[in-house]
Amino acid sequence: MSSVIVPGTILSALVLLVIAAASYYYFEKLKDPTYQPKLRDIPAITAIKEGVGKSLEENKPVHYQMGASGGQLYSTLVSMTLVALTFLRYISRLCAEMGAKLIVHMPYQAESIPLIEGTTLEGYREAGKPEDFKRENLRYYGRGALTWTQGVTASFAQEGVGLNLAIGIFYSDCPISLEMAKYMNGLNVGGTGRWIMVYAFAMMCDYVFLGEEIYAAAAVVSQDRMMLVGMLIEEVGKFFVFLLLGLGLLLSLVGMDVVALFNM
Amino acid sequence: MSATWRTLVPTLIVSITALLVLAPFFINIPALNSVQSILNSWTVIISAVTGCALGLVYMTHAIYASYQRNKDMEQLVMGVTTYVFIALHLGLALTQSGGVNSPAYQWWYTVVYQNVGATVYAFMFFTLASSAYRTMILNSVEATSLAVGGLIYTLRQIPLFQTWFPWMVPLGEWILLVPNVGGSRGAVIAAALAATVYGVRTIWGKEISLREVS
Amino acid sequence: MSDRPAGEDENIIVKLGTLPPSKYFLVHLAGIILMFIPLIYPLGLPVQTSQVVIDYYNTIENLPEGSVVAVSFGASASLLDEQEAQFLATWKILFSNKLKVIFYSTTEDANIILERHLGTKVKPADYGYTYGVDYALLGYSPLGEAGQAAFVKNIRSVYPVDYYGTPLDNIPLMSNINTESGVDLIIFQYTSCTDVEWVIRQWVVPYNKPALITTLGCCGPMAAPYYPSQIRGFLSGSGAGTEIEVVSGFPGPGAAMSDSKSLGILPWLLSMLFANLAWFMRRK
Amino acid sequence: MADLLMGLVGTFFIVATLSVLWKDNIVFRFGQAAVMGAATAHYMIMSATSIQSMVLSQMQILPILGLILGLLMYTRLFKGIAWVSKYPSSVLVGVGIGVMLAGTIKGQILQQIGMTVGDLQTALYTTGDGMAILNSILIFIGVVTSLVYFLFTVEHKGTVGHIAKVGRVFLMISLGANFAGELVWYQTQMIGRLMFIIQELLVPLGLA
Repeated sequence: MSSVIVPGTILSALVLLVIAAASYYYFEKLKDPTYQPKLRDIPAITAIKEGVGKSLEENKPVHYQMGASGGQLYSTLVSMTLVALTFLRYISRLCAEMGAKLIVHMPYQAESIPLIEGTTLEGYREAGKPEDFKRENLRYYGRGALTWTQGVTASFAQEGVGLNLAIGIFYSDCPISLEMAKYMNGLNVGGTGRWIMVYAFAMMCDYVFLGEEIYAAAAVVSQDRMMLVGMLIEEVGKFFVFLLLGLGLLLSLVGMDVVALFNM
Repeated sequence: MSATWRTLVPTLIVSITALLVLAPFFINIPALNSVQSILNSWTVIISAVTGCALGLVYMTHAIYASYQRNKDMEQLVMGVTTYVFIALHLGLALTQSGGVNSPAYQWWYTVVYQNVGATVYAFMFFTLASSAYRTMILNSVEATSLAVGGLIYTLRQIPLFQTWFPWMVPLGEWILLVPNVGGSRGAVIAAALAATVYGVRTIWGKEISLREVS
Repeated sequence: MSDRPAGEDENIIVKLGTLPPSKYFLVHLAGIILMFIPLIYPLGLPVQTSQVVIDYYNTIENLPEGSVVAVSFGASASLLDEQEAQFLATWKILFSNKLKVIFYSTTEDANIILERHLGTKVKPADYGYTYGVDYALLGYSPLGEAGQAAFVKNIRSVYPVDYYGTPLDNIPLMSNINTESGVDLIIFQYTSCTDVEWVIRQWVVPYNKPALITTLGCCGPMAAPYYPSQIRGFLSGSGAGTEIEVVSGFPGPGAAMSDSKSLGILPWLLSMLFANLAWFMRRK
Repeated sequence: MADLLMGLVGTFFIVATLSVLWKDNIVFRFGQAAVMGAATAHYMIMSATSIQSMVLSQMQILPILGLILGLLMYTRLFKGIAWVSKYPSSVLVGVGIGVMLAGTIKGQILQQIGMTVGDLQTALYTTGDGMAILNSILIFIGVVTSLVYFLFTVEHKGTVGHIAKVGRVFLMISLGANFAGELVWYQTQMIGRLMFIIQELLVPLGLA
């Protein structure tokens, strides 16, 4: 038995089990059509609509970027790519409904292009205007964060910025595009789950999603109950973490090797 | 039928693939390890195949549309420049002995790509500086925390201030190793939980971001 | 935010603290000039060293002569300015301590940089090193975290031959080494901040292998939570590069940058001071 | 001569990139177009090289299946069959989800908790140093309060609001430290470019 189970994975399996059990509980609860999960307010969400309106008033395009390297589909950051796609669907639907021009700056991972195009088109379809979708507004700048940064900056400078919505996986290249959007008097709204880069959003955005808030915001903008209960499942996970922290503290005070315990 | 092939099958592919890749983390069965390694190699191959030309197609669309919108000489020159540099690099890689390792290819790659790459990062010094000038104002508890953390750790890294204020070094290290660790650990745990929930939901086939992608 | 431009009737401090972007360009220009001057006329300002850098140095120094060190080299050409001092000083310390070194590159650029630098700036032959006996270059393989996991279990699965195409079995240094057990210290040199988790998950947690890391300045905060229990010491950014040059006594490019950094930051710091003063004055 | 040419062309691209600090201009646009071409070509070449070494040089069934999946990505370009590209995309996402779940739970949740309480334990029982104890208590408070900030089902009012506010302070200090790390790094990059201009252009021209 011990040779089949990989050592040091028991506690991980337990966490996964807790999340899976909470998921099952809430998915079952969703069968009741009157059940409506609620989340606290996230001010940046309302700013997105405001930004599209501003773009229309100023006759400037809405820009959407998910990061130069935001098309990671087979890495540990894939969940952020999925969040970015949820926002892409939302912003393309919103732009189609309100009649604003949307420019999508695609990440350099070419393998993510089909999903991006499909998601954008889906947004236009949901708004009932698939004919408004134009492939030329999906911009690709070649491999590497640097060409991407230059391409986005050039697009901002040449086409103007009404709203710049930046959600996804961002690395050290993002300050330039965020600052350039600001320089062009665009409304900056954005966030990333990569903590190391959140500072750039906190400093340069008019409205920011701090770290994990992008996941919650994605649930809200999707208007999908399944996504919203996802946040409730996550809260269960957080309370489990509080429990582990408390338990760990107690055990450490009585002298148990807690580091080894959490490597179990 | 159509919904099955367009929706159900891709959802199943995601779930099964994810479980096959995840399983060897918990269970030690050689066959599972082999399957995992095949799937891993497929991801590299798929991304390489798309990297060969798909991006170029989309780039061409945007360049052509841009020229159609604004048929002036400058647009034409810029469009042509991109293709000249594509042709130059492809030509060197195909004709020079050693391909991308040939001195001619390396020369161009270094001169164009490395220089611009390094300069773009250099450029960011100015963007961050102007942004901090606008936002690092001590007008609230949060903004003050950001500004104090930022300024102390900046000064800690600058030799002149290390000399003038030697206490800046231990203070900067303290900022890095205590409040920074406390805050960033909380943020990392929270984001990891969110990612885990996304993962579980995707395996369950309930993830909306992949649903009905046209 | 003090982004409302100063009016005609406002004082000079408010005006300097609320410069519009078009005028803030002058602060950038002053910064460039002040960075440029010390590169021509160095000032030679002293440098303070921190414990984390001293720990990094001591970890290598305390290894017995002949110990094997693996260097996972994931540098990027466009980020070399930030890390070159760290790389050069580290390699000099390794060679001067007569340690056996296995270099393996994990990014496309890394191998080009490694070969160029070992051929010009830190020549192993100057330390009496022989290729294949005292050090080896395994070449480039696109190792992600999964690749690192493969490396620790079976080096030959990811690097069957060295950079020059020689099978590892024919290289004296490598003939008896194929897993992490043959390595006494791992030095992980990388540019993507989250990669620190790779060395923790693949080398430290399962094998308790002593680990050091060198990375960009911005990645220091991400590496800090793992020091000192899991990472014995780390160098983040060119500042730490200068410090390791001082600690080790091997001067390099970090020293030249040090003065330039000190002067170049001053216009920005001054502008920050004015921005805050302007805000307080307006509030009054 | 080749070195001087490298200095000249390299400096041109450095200046072209930086020139947007002044405003958008034709030199900047030219530089951008050139780099886009260089980067696209390099990506295409490296991708083709990977296919050559992983598929074409072996011609085995499994890599060929991977190649076919990759080619299916191109169906995106054709209206009627665009949905077929979901198949290879699904393989990529599936692998990503598996890899993510495997790495995240242990490394980013459990070990982070372990280190938070472990540091406190070490400070209390091994080091015994007052400062170390205080620091590890501060880290513990930082972790708990910042996690409270990320609670979305509870309104940030009353006690929870106060705790979340403390958490936000910890988060902001952390963001400040991240900012500082990046700022000085970018400054180093700028100095590096100035050094390039001095060494590759001004020195060969006898100007420095």
